[in-house]
Formats: sequence, structure tokens, C-alpha cells
Amino acid sequence: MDLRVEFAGLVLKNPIITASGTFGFGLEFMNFGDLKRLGGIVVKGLSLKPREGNPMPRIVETPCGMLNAIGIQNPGVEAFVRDKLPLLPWRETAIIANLYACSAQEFGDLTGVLAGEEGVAALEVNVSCPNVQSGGAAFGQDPAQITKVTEEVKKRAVGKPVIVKLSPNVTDIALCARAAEAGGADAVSLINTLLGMAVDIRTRKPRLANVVGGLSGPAIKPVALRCVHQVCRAVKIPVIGIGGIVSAEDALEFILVGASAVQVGTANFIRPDMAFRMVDDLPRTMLKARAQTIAELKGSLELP
Amino acid sequence: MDLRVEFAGLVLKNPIITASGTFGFGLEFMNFGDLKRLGGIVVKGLSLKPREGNPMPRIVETPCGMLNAIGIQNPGVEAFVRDKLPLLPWRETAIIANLYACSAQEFGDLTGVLAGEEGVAALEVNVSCPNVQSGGAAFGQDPAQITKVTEEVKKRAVGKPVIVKLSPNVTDIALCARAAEAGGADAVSLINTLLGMAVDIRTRKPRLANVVGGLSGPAIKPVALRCVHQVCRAVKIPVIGIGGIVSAEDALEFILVGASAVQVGTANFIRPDMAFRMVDDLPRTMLKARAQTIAELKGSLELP
Amino acid sequence: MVVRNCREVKVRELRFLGVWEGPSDFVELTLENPGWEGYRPGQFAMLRPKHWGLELSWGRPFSISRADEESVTFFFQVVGRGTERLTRLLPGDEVIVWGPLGNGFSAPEETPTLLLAGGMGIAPFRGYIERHPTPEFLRLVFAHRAGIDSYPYQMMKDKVRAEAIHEKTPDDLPTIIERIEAEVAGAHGGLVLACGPLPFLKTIQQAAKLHQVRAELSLERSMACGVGACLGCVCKDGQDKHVQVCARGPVFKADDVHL
Amino acid sequence: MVVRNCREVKVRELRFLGVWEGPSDFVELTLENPGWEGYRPGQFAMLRPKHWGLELSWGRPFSISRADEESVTFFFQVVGRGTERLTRLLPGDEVIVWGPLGNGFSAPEETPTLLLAGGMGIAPFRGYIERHPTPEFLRLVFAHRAGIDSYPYQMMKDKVRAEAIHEKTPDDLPTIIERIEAEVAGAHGGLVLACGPLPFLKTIQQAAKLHQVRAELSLERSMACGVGACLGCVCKDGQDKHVQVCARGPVFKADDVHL
Ligand SMILES: Cc1cc2nc3c(=O)[nH]c(=O)nc-3n(C[C@H](O)[C@H](O)[C@H](O)COP(=O)(O)OP(=O)(O)OC[C@H]3O[C@@H](n4cnc5c(N)ncnc54)[C@H](O)[C@@H]3O)c2cc1C
Ligand SMILES: Cc1cc2nc3c(=O)[nH]c(=O)nc-3n(C[C@H](O)[C@H](O)[C@H](O)COP(=O)(O)OP(=O)(O)OC[C@H]3O[C@@H](n4cnc5c(N)ncnc54)[C@H](O)[C@@H]3O)c2cc1C
Ligand SMILES: Cc1cc2nc3c(=O)[nH]c(=O)nc-3n(C[C@H](O)[C@H](O)[C@H](O)COP(=O)(O)O)c2cc1C
Ligand SMILES: Cc1cc2nc3c(=O)[nH]c(=O)nc-3n(C[C@H](O)[C@H](O)[C@H](O)COP(=O)(O)O)c2cc1C
Ligand code: FES
Ligand code: FES
Repeated sequence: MDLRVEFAGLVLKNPIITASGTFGFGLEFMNFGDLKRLGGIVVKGLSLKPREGNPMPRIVETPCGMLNAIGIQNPGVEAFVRDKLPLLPWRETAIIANLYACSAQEFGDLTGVLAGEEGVAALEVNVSCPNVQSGGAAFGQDPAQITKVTEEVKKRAVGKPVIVKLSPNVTDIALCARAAEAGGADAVSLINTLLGMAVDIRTRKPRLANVVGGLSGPAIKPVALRCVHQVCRAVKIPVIGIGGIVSAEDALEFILVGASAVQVGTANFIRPDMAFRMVDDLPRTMLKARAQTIAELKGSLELP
Repeated sequence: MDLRVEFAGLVLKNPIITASGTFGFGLEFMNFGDLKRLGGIVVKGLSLKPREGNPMPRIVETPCGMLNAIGIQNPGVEAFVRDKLPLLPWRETAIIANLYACSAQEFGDLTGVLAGEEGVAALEVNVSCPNVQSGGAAFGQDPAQITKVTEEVKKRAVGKPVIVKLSPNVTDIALCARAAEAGGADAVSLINTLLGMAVDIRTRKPRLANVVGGLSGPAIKPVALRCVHQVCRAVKIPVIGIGGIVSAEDALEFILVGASAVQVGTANFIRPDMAFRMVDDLPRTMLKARAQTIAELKGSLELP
Repeated sequence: MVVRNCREVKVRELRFLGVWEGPSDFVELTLENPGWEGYRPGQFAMLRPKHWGLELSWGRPFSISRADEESVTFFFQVVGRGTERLTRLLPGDEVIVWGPLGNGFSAPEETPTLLLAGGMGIAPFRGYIERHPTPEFLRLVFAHRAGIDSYPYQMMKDKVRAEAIHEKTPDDLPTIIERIEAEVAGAHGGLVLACGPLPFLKTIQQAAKLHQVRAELSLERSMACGVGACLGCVCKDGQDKHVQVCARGPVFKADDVHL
Repeated sequence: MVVRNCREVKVRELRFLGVWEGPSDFVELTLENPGWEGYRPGQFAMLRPKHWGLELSWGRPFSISRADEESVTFFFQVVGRGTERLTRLLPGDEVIVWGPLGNGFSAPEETPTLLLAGGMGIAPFRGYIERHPTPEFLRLVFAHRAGIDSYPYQMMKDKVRAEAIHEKTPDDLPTIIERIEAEVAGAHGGLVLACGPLPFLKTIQQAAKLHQVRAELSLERSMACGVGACLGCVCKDGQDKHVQVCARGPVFKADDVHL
């Protein structure tokens, strides 16, 4: 069986990529499997300067999901390049940097730091930062801003594939995908988390210090699948499916609706070897779909 | 303890209302509890003409939730008024009609049929139509359309409270709530279902004949709570909280963030006496929140 | 159509009395007496263990296999997450049960009645046979794939004339279909009651039409509410209208339903 | 800080050997041998029964109470959905376990060491006492609310000097706090190790600072990954930086952590 996938200039040995913020810098999972067996690893969101992130509490368990408001705590892009990247098996597995910034300028500067790094296979642009200049709505909720940020990153990416990660908290995610495509994105990945909230009636307080947070996990899989379905029909660039994937079967569902690859997030908390197990399970799960290659499965959903 | 709630000209003996489409016409649940004990009942979506709804399959179970694409199968508003309403305990429990139409005109006509009915306590306007395949955005995703439909219904409601039911499939639900308020709505209720999808890798087909459907249940509670929180801070009219409520504690969470009452949907499928049990559980759950009345709990969330 | 006795329909929390597990994944589940002595075989109930939590949003529908003053019994096969979890019940655990739901099979006295069961479709016929006023008029033909010991067949054969047809490989299927068609044809003037997988029911419906035999078919659908409220379980009736299988079925007259 | 032995850290599926349930909701859970003989008391593991399904998104962290060539034991109280479900394990069920995680308590030889345990905070000290090279230097002070038989206290008292303080009503609290403070003050020159609820740890941290006593505190946080990856479980360290309790703790030097 052929698990290989090729898209946006990337060649992955299989379509299983770990999602940003749920797999640390990969190194935390070295005891649980061979990182080289993964299709790719998207590292924790990186900013130009180190960030301490949000106050505690930052995570809450919800039915079949969780809320997080980590606030992109990270050691900064330079520490990543210096301390983490050299330890990762970047020749064998695509290491994808996840970029977090709050202005197009800053995104450009971040790109500048990473574009020359051989170990970085691609850049994933996280546009979920609230855009303070435009009244608090996130960049990712404004197609014009998405195009602008994409152009800025693309300009300085020196040929590295640029993946724009889309937010589901919008009226029309296909429009956002087209905006990324128009800005020159090589691919889009979706979905990021759904905006959610939890409260405690005993304390009468929000359960997250940040009040609101991002909902992820199996709970959101139906929403993610619908978004990927809509986006695959709206753009020509490749799509990476994300959201509630906890099994090889889930992964193939996203590929069936048209994704070129998938990212596994919250599932890494179900058990830390989950992504490795999904790679192992892919061949027998493909049999259920009567497929020998990922390529033949991709987008083969029969619509009525 | 005082469970009574008053808002939008309605006086309910408690804040537990059953949600449209999940409690039939109420009559289906008479064996499981005394309908008079409920704060209110929102009946299945009504259209001017009878509707056969969507083809099968129409429902899929998803992690901590479900997708539905019923397509507003209903016997039509006249059959409701003639055959169902007289059998309901409308003097004791608020019977709320849920209106479904595909143009402002049609909404107005529907309102015309119901406005004179003594047994109807209020009208809930469903502008979300997430199940109906339409080229572009639904009514509920366009604030201008929301205002227009609200005005039309309000004009013909002859003083009956008009509740506009909002869709979460938008970039800014607070904007939609303000649009309803601007149109003269007496209250808003939210959320309707999230647009979702499920596929079967064995058949390579969507699991719903309608391809996409509405996601409901505990899975979406964090999203619903966030939406209610945002809307309560954006409008002056009362807000009814809906989405994933399966316990009295869940109900109080929505009231804590500012809801005047709540609707219970998918939980009615966990067990058919669920809404009655929630009414029973309210007093002891209020103790956990150290509250003697619903009124004192309402909107008492402490923000950092 | 048989109208159910509404006064009996209630939600109850019934203690689990013990599981008998046959070979492989066929399970008989016995719960304490819900007071359903007056149920009609063919009716079903929705089951949901109290400790299930929230992952599964719906109860699960099962035919009432038999009920008496002591207990009620369901007979099911493990096919997915819900049935799998049901096998993890511990004695004393409570199960939320609502029923009896829907209508049941007709049970006319002194009428030659052919019971056609496919696989798990045998479940409702156990109680049917026990309660029938004139069981000597009944004959059971049972088509099955798993070994015969997986099913409560032998105890039924002790009570009525019965034959089992084993589908050992898919190659056996054409012969079995022929046999079923012949059985239906032979039931002319009497009544055919059928419960089993969809293709099985379709065969019977066609044969009944062709040979003008009175037949009743028990349908299955994914169900959320089980009480006619959600409109998730509909099929089309003879007038091409969507009707709820849970409330207007699960037993339909063969000429009043589209399969 | 004690650095964990990374080579041991693995995910395993361990068979459940049997539950001992004490009075009320205190449970000892014994799983087959994971090969953790080299663990450091104070380290923990993430547990998740294989059959849990998806409703609960995370495993649950528990201190390793003791481990030997036969088995590993956890000791926990039922406080919510996860711990409740753990009590429904059947013999032979498999539990996904990853560990040993984090660092453990220091165990210097021939050093007077005061173990302060509050409630379930007693769990890690069972293995600590068993493995300590010079247990005659240890003293355990155990503050508890539930009856003493709910905890594995007696077997620990058989091995080291130990005293239990029972908080029967909230009125007892001020006396208990005073007592704890006095104990910490009296430990000057030695080492204090503490595990228990947050207010308990705060009292000890303040007293340790005031009386300049070396102390180590074991913290609790909701945890998703348990391996330092999600950044959900952070606290602030002495430099006011967010550090992961799971990876940089759960045992911290009292002067290097903000509570
Ligand atoms: C009125 C009625 C009576 C029934 N009586 C019996 C009975 O006596 N014994 C018995 O073993 N089964 C019976 N069934 C079927 C039984 O309800 C399903 O096997 C059960 O709900 C599957 O639950 P699960 O969670 O294990 O499977 P799921 O995980 O929900 O699904 C597993 C597989 O079963 C299929 N499935 C799910 N629900 C149904 C359904 N309602 N009907 C058909 N296929 C389904 C799914 O499509 C999937 O392929 C009856 C169904 C109905 C509607
Ligand atoms: C490193 C570490 C070691 C631990 N060792 C033990 C032990 O040996 N024995 C033991 O009984 N408990 C121990 N705990 C606490 C244990 O993890 C929680 O009691 C358990 O996760 C609760 O799960 P639940 O699903 O039953 O509760 P939930 O339903 O998740 O929550 C129930 C209540 O417990 C609180 N809670 C949830 N998780 C935690 C947590 N991690 N810490 C504190 N409170 C929490 C919630 O806020 C809520 O009030 C330890 C925690 C950590 C972080
Ligand atoms: C704890 C946590 C931290 C996350 N951090 C980031 C991040 O830094 N950057 C980012 O783009 N997405 C981040 N995400 C979002 C995930 O990458 C993913 O898009 C989302 O969780 C949905 O996938 P899932 O349901 O598989 O988890 C984070 C998610 C979680 C749960
Ligand atoms: C089977 C089903 C049918 C529904 N039909 C309607 C409807 O006719 N009109 C409407 O406004 N909402 C309808 N809804 C949406 C619910 O009223 C509710 O807004 C939604 O399910 C979220 O609440 P919940 O999570 O408690 O179910 C339906 C939901 C379900 C599950
Ligand atoms: S299952 Fe709800 S109408 Fe039949
Ligand atoms: S639990 Fe994930 S970092 Fe500690």
C-alpha cells in the first residue's frame, strides 16, 4: 500500500501530521514512538519574541473535547531554531513551523527568521490573533486581512511552502480560503479551534482565566469535516484537514472529502502514542475503504 | 425557592423550555411527565404548507452530539392550530410556535395565521435554515435580512412576543442579535445547530442524504455558552440560551452568563423525561450556586 | 394497525439481573420487571444504561424478546459502540428503559401464520410464540448466518413447528431467497410476519405482493427519541408520506410501506 | 531538581489486577507490572482505561503509590467522572498508562525528613517510605478528613514514626494549621516533603520560608498531556516564568514556585 502524499511541494511518507500546540516541539513524544514515522510535525506556535502566554487556568475538559487558552506560550522563534530544530529528524519528517503574530509586518519578520532554515519544510500561518487595529476581530475573520498577511509571508518565504491555517469562526470559510489562495498560499489547513467558553456555577466564574478559549477534539469533527468539504470545492490549492481526528478512520474521512493530509491535535492527549498508532492503522483502514493508495481515496466522496 | 422567570412579556413557572424539533408537539411526551410542569414548549418548526422534509438518512450520532437534516417535516401551521394546539396545556405552560419560512413575505403570512391564537404564547422565528441546501448564505447569516424578517413578523404579531432564533454559523453573532433587536425583536434565542457533516469511508458517501446537517448536543455547549455570553453583552433584550444543555447545572450556567431562560433539545433523546427531571433538579442545583431565585443568578458571572 | 396501550408507556430505571452470553457476540439481557405483561410482541423499547455518560447521544432500540411478571428480556448482537457497552453492565446496574413502543404484530387466533426471521430478527418472535392464543397454527422459518446455538432457536422449536436455514457462505444466498419466496407463496390465505435485515424484508414484500399474501414487516432505523418526536427514523408509507418507524411502526403492513 | 530517567517512560497497556475498595470512595488500584522498579516516589503516571471512549478527552494523573516487580499501585479518591469510571474496571481490563512522569521527591540518606501529607497527598509517601535507604530518619504527619481507615496509613505507621491529625470539623482547621507550622519550624536543618491540597501546601511554603527550612512541595493541576507538550498545567516558578507542572514538577523546591 502506498501511504505517500505529495502536495504544495511537500512529499510526506504518510498523511498523518501532528497539530500545532498539541505535540510540543515533537521532542516531548520521542519516548512514545519514532518521530521519523510521522508524515510531519507542526510545532507549537512561534512568535518573534518569547511569550509567557495566558494566566491559569488554561484548559478545561468538555464533553468529547476541551477548551484551551494557552495564549501561544513559546520560547520565541530564535530559541526554536537554536535549541529545538537541530534535535528534530527534519531530513525524514516534514517539520512545519507555526507562525503567530499580530500584524502583517510581524508575520513578515517571523518568516524572515525561518525562511533560511533548511530544517523547516513549510510555514503554517496562524491568523487567529485578534487584530487590535480593527476592533478586536481576529485577522482570520477578515478575508482582506488574510490575503494581506499571506502576501507578506509569501514575499519573504523564499520558496518555502506557505500554509494558511483557517478559523471556523466565520460565516463563510470558503471565502477565507479563497482569500488565502488569492494571497498566494500554497495550501490551507483547517480548522483551528471553535471559540467556546465554560463557567463554574459554584464559583460563578469562567473556568478559563482568559474567559473564552478554543474548542477542539472529537466534538468538533463534524464541523471540521463540513468546513474541509466546503473549502475543497472552493479552492484549487491543497487542503489539510484538522479537527477531532482520533483514528485512522477519521483521517480517511477527511481525505475522502478532499484533504491532501490531516493534522492530529487533541487526540495526542488521549494517549501520547496516538499519532504513531494512526500511522500503523492506516493500511488496514484503507482496506475498509477498498483503497490501495491515499491518492485514489482523496476527494472520492460520492455526492447524491 | 423561586424558579419563576419573566421576560419579553412572558411569565414562566421555571426557565426550562423544550427546544423546537426535539420535543415534537409536546404530546409525544405526555406519558413521561406532566407538560404543565415545564416552563414552556417550543413546538416543531411550522411552515405555511405541510412539508415532507428531507430524504433519509436524516440523523447521525456523533461524539457527544448528533447531526440532523430533518428538513422541517411538519403538517403545516393550520394542522398545528387545528389538531395539536387544543390538546396542549397552553393556559399553564407557554406554548411557543417556531416559524420556518424562506422569505420575509412567507414569515409574515405564517405570523398572520398564528397571531390570533390565544394558545400561542410567543413566536420563535427560525432564520437559520442550516439544513436546507441553498446556494449562498441563509437568512440568519445576514444581519440585514434578520432585521427585515423580524420587522415583518413583528408587524403582524399583534403584540405577541417575537423571539428571533440565531444561528452560530456566523463571524459575529452579537451583530446578528443587534440586527434582531433593531428589527423590534422582544427576545433572541440561541444557538441553533452548527453546520456539520459526516461521511462513511466504507460506502464513500455522506451519512446524511442532505450531505450537511445541524450539529447539536453536549459537544456544542461550550460554543453555545460563548455565544450567549457575547450576545448578552451586546443587546438589551432578553436572551434564551440553547445548546447542549443536559442537566440543571448546564441550565444554570447559561443563566449565569445572562440568559433569561433556556431550551433543552438533544437531551430529550437521552431520556424522554429529561426536561421534567431538570425542573425537579433545579432547586438543589441552585443551592450549589448559593442562589434562592433564578433572578439573582441571572448574569451574575464574575469576570476577571 | 394495532394501536399501542399508551398508559403503559413510561420511563423506568430497571436493574440488570444478569447477562447470558452465548457464543461470540450474541447476548441476552434480562432486566427486572417493568410491568409490561400487556405488551404486544413486535413492540420495542429504548435502552440506555444510567452510567453511559454523554458520548452516545441516543438510547438504543431493541425488540422486546419476552416479558413476564418477573422480568423483561432483550436479545441482541454486539455490532457497535452501544451494544458493546451494554455487555459491560454489572449486576444491579440500572438501565433507563422507555417502552413498550410502537405497535406489534397481529396475532389472530386460528390463522395459519408463518414467522419469517432473519438473524436477530428472531428476537420478537420468542415472546410472540409464548403469547399466541393458538400456537399450533404457527410455523417459524429462521434464516441465520452465525451458528444456530447463538440464537434462542431451540427453545422456540420446542414450542412450534420450526425450521432453520443456515447461510454458511454468500453462495447459499440465492437458494435461501428462493426458499423464502416459496414459503411466502405457500402462506397464501394465512398471514406472514417478518423481521430481519432489509434485503430479507424486501424479498418477502415482493413475494407477498406477487402472491397476494397478507404480510407484516418489522423495520429497523437509527432512532433518537423512539417516540415519534424527532422525525429522524421515517420511512415512506403507501401514500409516499414520511412516517415515523418508531411510532407508526416498527411493524408495517407489507403493502403500506416503501422499503 | 531530580531528573527523571527518560528511558523508562513509555506508554503501556496494563491489565487491571483487582480493586480494593476501602470505606466510601477511597480506592486502591493495582495494575500489572509496568517495569518501573526504578521510579522515584513523587513521580506520577497518566491513566486511561482502554474502553473509555471519547467523552473524557484526557487521561488522569495519579501519583505512583508503590511499585515492585509484581505490580504498580495507585491510591485515589472518587471525585468526578474519571475517578468514578475507574472504579468500574473489571479484572483483566486494560489501562493505558504512561509514566513514570515528572520528577520525584529528594531522598537524601541519614537526613531527618518530615513527610507532611494532607488527605490523598499520602499516596506517594507509601512508596517513599518503602524505598528510603534510611527510613529511621523519616517522620510522617498526616492530616486527614475522612476516617483514618480510608487511607493506607496504618501500614505506613508500622514502618516509620507517624502521627495522624483528624480534621473532624472546619473548626479544627486553625489548630491543624498551627500544628503544621510548628512541625515545619521544628524541621529546621532537615528536609520537609509535602503533598496535599493547595491551602495545606501554602501554609507549609510560608512556614518553610519563615523558618528557613528546606522543603519540597508536590503540586496538582488539571493535565491534558502529562509530558510537557500542551502547556495547560503551568505554574509560575521562582523567576515568575510559566513552567509545566507535569514536566518540571510535580515536585518543586518550596522556594522555586509560586502557589
Ligand atoms: C425497532 C427496532 C428493534 C430492534 N431490535 C433489535 C433486537 O432485538 N436485537 C438486535 O440485536 N438489534 C435490534 N435492533 C437493532 C439495534 O437497535 C442496533 O443494532 C443497535 O442500535 C446498534 O447500536 P450500536 O451502538 O451497537 O451500533 P452503532 O455504533 O450505533 O452502529 C453500528 C452499526 O449498526 C448500524 N445500526 C445502528 N443503529 C441501527 C439500527 N437502529 N438499525 C439497524 N442498524 C443500525 C450502524 O449503521 C452501524 O453499521 C433493533 C432496531 C430497531 C429500530
Ligand atoms: C501529579 C498529580 C498526582 C495526583 N495524584 C493523585 C493521587 O495519588 N490520588 C488522588 O486521589 N488524586 C491524585 N491527583 C488528583 C487526580 O488527578 C484528580 O482527582 C483526578 O484527575 C480527578 O478526575 P475526575 O475525572 O474524577 O474529576 P473531574 O470530573 O475531572 O473533576 C472533579 C473535580 O476534581 C477537580 N480536579 C480535576 N482534576 C484535578 C487535578 N488534576 N487536580 C486537582 N483537582 C482536580 C475538578 O476541578 C473538579 O472539582 C493527582 C493530580 C496530579 C496532577
Ligand atoms: C492545547 C492546544 C494548543 C494549541 N495551540 C495552537 C497553536 O499554538 N497554534 C495553532 O495554530 N493551533 C493551535 N491549536 C489548535 C490545533 O492545532 C488544532 O487546530 C485544533 O486543536 C483542532 O484540532 P483537534 O480537534 O485535532 O485538536 C492548539 C490546540 C490545543 C488543544
Ligand atoms: C432533530 C432536531 C430537529 C430540530 N428541528 C428544529 C426546528 O424545526 N426548528 C428550529 O428552530 N430548531 C430545530 N432544531 C434545533 C434545536 O431546537 C436546538 O436549537 C439545537 O438542537 C441546539 O440545542 P441542543 O444542543 O440542546 O439540541 C432541531 C434540532 C434537532 C436535534
Ligand atoms: S426516533 Fe424520533 S421520530 Fe422515531
Ligand atoms: S499536562 Fe500538558 S504540559 Fe503539563
